[in-house]
Amino acid sequence: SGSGGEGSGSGDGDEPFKVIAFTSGNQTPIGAWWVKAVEAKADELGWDLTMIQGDFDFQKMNPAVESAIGQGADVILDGYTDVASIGSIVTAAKDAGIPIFAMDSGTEPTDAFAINITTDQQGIVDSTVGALDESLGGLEDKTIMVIGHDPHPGIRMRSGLAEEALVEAGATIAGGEIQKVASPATGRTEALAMVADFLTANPGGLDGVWVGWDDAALGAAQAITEAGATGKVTGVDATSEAIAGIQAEGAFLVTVEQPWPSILDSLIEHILAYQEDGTIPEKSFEAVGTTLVNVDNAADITPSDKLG
Amino acid sequence: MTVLNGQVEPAALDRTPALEARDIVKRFDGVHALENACLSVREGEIHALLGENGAGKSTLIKVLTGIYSPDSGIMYRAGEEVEFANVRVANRAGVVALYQELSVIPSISVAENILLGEQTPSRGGMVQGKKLRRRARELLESIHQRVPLGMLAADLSPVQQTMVAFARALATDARILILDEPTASLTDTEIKELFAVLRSLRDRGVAIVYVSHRLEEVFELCDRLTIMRNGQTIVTKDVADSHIDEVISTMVGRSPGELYPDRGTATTAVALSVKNLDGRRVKNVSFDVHRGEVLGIGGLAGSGRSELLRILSGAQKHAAGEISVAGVPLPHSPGVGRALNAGIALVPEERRSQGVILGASIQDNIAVANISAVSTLGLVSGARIADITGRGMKDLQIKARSSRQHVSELSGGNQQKVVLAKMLARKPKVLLMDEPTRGIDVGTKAEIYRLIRQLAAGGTAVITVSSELPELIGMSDRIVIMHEGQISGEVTADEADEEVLLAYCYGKADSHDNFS
Amino acid sequence: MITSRNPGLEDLTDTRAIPRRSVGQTLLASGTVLALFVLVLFFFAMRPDVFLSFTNVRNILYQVAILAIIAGAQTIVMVVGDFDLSVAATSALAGAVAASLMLSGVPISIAILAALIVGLLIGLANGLLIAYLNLSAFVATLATLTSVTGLAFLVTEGTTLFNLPTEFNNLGQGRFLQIPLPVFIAIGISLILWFVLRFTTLGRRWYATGGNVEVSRLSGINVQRARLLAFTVAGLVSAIGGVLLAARLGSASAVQGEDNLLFSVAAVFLGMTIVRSGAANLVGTMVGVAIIGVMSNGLNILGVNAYVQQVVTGLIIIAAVTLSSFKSRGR
Amino acid sequence: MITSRNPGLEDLTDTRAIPRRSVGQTLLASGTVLALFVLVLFFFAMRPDVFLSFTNVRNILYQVAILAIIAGAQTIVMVVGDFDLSVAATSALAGAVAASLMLSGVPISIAILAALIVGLLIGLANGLLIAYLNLSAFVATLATLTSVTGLAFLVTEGTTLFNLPTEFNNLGQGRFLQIPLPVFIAIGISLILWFVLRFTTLGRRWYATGGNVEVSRLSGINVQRARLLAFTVAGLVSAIGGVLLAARLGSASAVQGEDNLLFSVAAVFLGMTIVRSGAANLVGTMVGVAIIGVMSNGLNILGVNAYVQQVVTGLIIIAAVTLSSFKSRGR
Ligand SMILES: Nc1ncnc2c1ncn2[C@@H]1O[C@H](COP(=O)(O)OP(=O)(O)OP(=O)(O)O)[C@@H](O)[C@H]1O
Ligand SMILES: Nc1ncnc2c1ncn2[C@@H]1O[C@H](COP(=O)(O)OP(=O)(O)OP(=O)(O)O)[C@@H](O)[C@H]1O
Ligand SMILES: [Mg+2]
Ligand SMILES: [Mg+2]
Repeated sequence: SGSGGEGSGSGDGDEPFKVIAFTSGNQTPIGAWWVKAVEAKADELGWDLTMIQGDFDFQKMNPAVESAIGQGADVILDGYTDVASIGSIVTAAKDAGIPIFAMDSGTEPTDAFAINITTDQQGIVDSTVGALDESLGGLEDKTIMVIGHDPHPGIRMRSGLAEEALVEAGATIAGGEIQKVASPATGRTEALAMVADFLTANPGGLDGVWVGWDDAALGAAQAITEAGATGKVTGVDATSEAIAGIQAEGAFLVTVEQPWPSILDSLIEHILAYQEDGTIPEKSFEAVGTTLVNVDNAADITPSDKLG
Repeated sequence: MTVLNGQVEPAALDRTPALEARDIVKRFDGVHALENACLSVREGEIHALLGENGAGKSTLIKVLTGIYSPDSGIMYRAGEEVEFANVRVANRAGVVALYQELSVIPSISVAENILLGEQTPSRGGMVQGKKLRRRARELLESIHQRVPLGMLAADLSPVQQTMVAFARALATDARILILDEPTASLTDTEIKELFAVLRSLRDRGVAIVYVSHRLEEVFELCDRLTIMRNGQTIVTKDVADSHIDEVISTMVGRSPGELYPDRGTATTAVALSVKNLDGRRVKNVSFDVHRGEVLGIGGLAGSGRSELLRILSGAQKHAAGEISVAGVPLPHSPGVGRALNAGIALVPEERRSQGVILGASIQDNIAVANISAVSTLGLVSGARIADITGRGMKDLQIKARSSRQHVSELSGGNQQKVVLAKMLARKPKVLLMDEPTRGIDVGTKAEIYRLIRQLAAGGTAVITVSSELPELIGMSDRIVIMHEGQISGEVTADEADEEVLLAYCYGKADSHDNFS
Repeated sequence: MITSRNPGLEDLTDTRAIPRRSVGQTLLASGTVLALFVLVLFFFAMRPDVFLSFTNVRNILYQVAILAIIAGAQTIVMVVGDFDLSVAATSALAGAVAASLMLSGVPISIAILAALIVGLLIGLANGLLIAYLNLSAFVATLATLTSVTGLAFLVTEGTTLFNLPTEFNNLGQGRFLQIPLPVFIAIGISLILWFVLRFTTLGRRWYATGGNVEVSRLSGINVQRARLLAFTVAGLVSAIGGVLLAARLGSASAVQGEDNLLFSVAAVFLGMTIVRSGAANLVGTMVGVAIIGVMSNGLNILGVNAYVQQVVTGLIIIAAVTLSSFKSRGR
Repeated sequence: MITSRNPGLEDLTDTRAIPRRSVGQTLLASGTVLALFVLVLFFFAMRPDVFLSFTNVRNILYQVAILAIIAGAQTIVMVVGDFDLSVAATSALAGAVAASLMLSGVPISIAILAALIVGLLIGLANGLLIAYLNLSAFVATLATLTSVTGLAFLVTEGTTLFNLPTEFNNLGQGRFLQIPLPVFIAIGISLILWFVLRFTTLGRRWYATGGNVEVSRLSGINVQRARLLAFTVAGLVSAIGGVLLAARLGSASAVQGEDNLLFSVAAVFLGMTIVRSGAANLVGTMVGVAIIGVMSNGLNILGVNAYVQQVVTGLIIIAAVTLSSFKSRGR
């Protein structure tokens, strides 16, 4: 397949397998790891890889990917880029008949991708809320703050699920709704101020903070520590800083490890199957399980920013 | 008179000059601003530097004080060859200038304005506030000024700003003090005080270079004079040996005609009628101007003349009163656009901040006031701009490389002509001119007077505000004087003399009858 | 007529005879244009097979099309001597409004119209604050930027809106003669703005106001209206850019195209160096946009590390501007 | 001959007798200060139990301490009539440098020193570009902002550096008399800057330069050096802010404290409205910082939705500035 690249490969017949890979988040540690890991795999498998890094600038990234599509490819690999932001890429790929294999690129099944493997958001929520429940001795009548960040679909989804789960368990949501961090760049300071201000307005009124990602969770934990309060904080991502926080046994209670390397491995399996005989995965959406990181297993977890 | 082309008269060399510049050449982008300019000033003299607009006086001063580095030429300070890399070096060598049309820093206080930079009294990097105020007060007192030291310079009147800038020049221990048209915006009291100070400085051995277009002043004040023309020094000689006509003809390179043209005959048709006008500084002003008439308005600084013109031109709102042009009343506070359309045009007082866009070309400046005239259906015609610009430049003899030259590069007089040109292109019925000859050389002054007459002869009513009484008398058909916002007197030009006008200026409205 | 002549004056009987520098000459004389050429040559030399290929040039054009529109809006405001920090936020809000209306079933054309009206109103608000209430443009548009971003978050509920109608997406993703539509739209808008700035009385008024507000007012120009109009047009044009960006990406989020703010200002500033007067101008802005586009595409093609790219981008901007300031100082 | 008196001026026989407005009067006369009072009163009325409590006031102070430092840096640059868009980026880089050196075993004091030197050098680079190469402050600092952010990414390798020595973290998180150390440091730096601006010759030169470059130059002020110094000091002070932010968070990332850029500019602009001359001034800046701090804390306490907060923030800034522009127009 592939619409025939210009001038690629001088040998007759067996041109190398052409892969376009793109990620919007190369300035995050996970994004950086992904780029390196994909490049290594491509080397190993002898792919002709075009790697496009978007730096969250879709205005720049999408045309670059589309023009690569225009030059022909066999497979497209999407890492961590929400399907919502790449409508034009999806269209271009469909038109060219090239399948997109994706990881963590949206929280719901979509026919945009041949497959999208992501983590099980409900599982993340179940384990973190469960840890809170356990640590606080039940959630009934407890006040829990939920901190989310809407622009990130994963965080948005699990924040919503967490809110539901907490309400169901009888907890009160602090502030009556999910607290929203506006910018990822200032997530930690925003969360710090939010929790600090809430604690002043409601002294002793916070039993826990459920946060959608570790960076902001670290700010929330710091606010609780500084206020001398007792609440517990949960995060998601398993960054080394969060793991260290958990090991310190302070306000930071648990975080969640998402198995990116194994997800990438199984994605590659799917691609190889496709390369072999054009097999398209049966299910276009797969949500894999995650590991809760608590003080017991913290030492054994590879932090997500140390994958590379 | 010894005319030595580009050479200083030998008499000047008998003592070592305090400052001497020889064969200075300075070009800007093809413009020869200075072409072998020479100047030699001695200790203890007041030396006039004369020349028409654009002759190169200001440029020479900027070379003398290290602002421009000359393309070639040599300078000597007390016989030693010097090169001034910047103003500070020149200042330290005792050469200090008060530059043309650059005076104060509006956002800082009067005292700070007077003692700027290296003059600020300080110890260990710390400003000595008391000493600063004391020094500033002393300096102001030495020129008989009472300006509150803590006031922001922005709140000062133009006169006060000039005096503050002068005080700053005095703050440095200048051995050579250069003044570039210091009196352009001063009135007579300040001028007298200034002269007294300059004389006492001279008596203390300071060499003073004095640039002015008011030749009477030069003859009153100066010991020697140097005349420049087209960037060259034409002559240096003693004032005592000079005659004013001869100086003028040397400046302009031909013999002077009459400064003031003959008066015309005004019609009886009323062009502009003002009834009971009230504003911030203007109280109950009424008068008529006829077609073909030149009305002069005199008064002390701050008497409200500028505000009157600004109200008439629509630039400023007023409280009450009626303005009508050729019998047709204007709406209340019409705004400049409508006033212009009704035929009232203003040539404002502050050329650089109100008259011209310095960073734009001559033709763009002229187009600004004539946008509708050069456009059809919202589209501007380049040809029509070129056309009215060409006509304006020719009629007013604007000296420039081309109509695309930036106005910032023109001499003051030529900038003023650009303002005139842009307003005349509107063919106004009533032309308001606020101090139209400020900072303008005699030759150009005569041109402007003639132009005013010519406009009047064509039926335009012209109103000019001037602080110079001889000018008021010389060019007006009728003169009204304002005092504290009111008209304190009115005379026809024939019966005007300076004494009567002065009395009115001080509000002594004892004598006459015919107030409108 | 006045009979006296100024001695030593060249006879300027015909001012039109002055040699006019052609546009080409002007461009070549500028250091900024030189910088652009150097960049193009450099990247061409590095990757002769790719950089000037049809696909890549088209790519560059596609990548800068929306920036060009936003920079056009910024140019107008900077012509009247102000800034607009809210251009990118306005464009994001406009895209969000259009997307959210379409998703709730409003016809495409009405949704677009509504988005443009939103942009126009934001521009109008800026203009009123700045021209009539005399706020500094910096504070006023900084405040609008904040509020408008908040509104965009509210409209999108913080998410990325997608699944927009195909006809809408085609506006941003379709092609004509192999060239993406946004490129044509950007060229069209730039031409219109260029024409307005250069040949209309409105453009004259804007330039005059930017040159000196007081002089313009005393020359009979309604400077308040001129500034109001400039901001309003900028708001409208930004909204066009935003709608197009939404169509181009097939989605709309509250922070979409954020970096267009700084890049648009940088482009206008780069462009100001190409004219003598130092005023903002559309041709210059487009040169600035081209520099930014070539730089980012070229560095990508060379596979330069993203962080290093950022460092280099800053250095190239400095080099370009320094180059032209040397040139003009030579006078 | 016309003789005249000073126009329209009350006869001020003794110049010292001019009623000088006291600092208090000046502050009260300003719409911006009024806006701050209104905000405080409003939030106090809404939550009388909480808003003015010791803990909350301390909270506010803690939250604005670092912004106050960055805004101080911005004030200096704006006193000389320029802008510095790179303050926040410089602070992030300084924090990153300090953190990365400490993590690689360099002693705390040396790491801090190195970070401050980095800030100083960035400021110096800005100053050289702007004062000596005559680049516009906007482009130059925009370019530096870009490059410096890239460098910060390189230093942090895109991650968040943490596990900094406890003594270092104490600098940002420790307390003295119940008050967090950064509050004291911010007050100390503000006092120093206020003192420098007000009482030293350097401060006078900065104000003169900002008031009118040309007049200052002609009056023998070395305006190039004055501007160079202003940017250098701003770089250094920003670096202090950045090091403190790293200590306060116990970590350092490349984009840390990004929002301090816009907030610092807003604070200085708000502060400019409190003085007659309209010049940037430190007391005013601190009022601006206080407005921003009170606003964000108060809205948090009221539990206002984050997006609505953003909308309201913009509106409050506009209201504050409009209020003071009305006031000053009354004259
Ligand atoms: N920066 C500049 N760039 C280009 N031309 C200049 C510049 N400064 C002065 N000139 C030109 O140099 C010539 C001399 O100007 P200068 O200002 O020295 O005249 P001046 O004798 O002081 O006139 P005025 O009496 O009107 O002040 C003029 O033709 C002027 O246009
Ligand atoms: N004491 C003052 N303080 C501040 N500004 C002043 C003062 N006096 C005059 N001005 C300003 O100078 C301008 C001229 O004022 P006005 O119309 O009262 O004076 P005038 O008679 O034209 O005198 P002149 O222009 O010679 O000072 C006005 O725009 C006014 O704002
Ligand atoms: Mg001159
Ligand atoms: Mg006047």
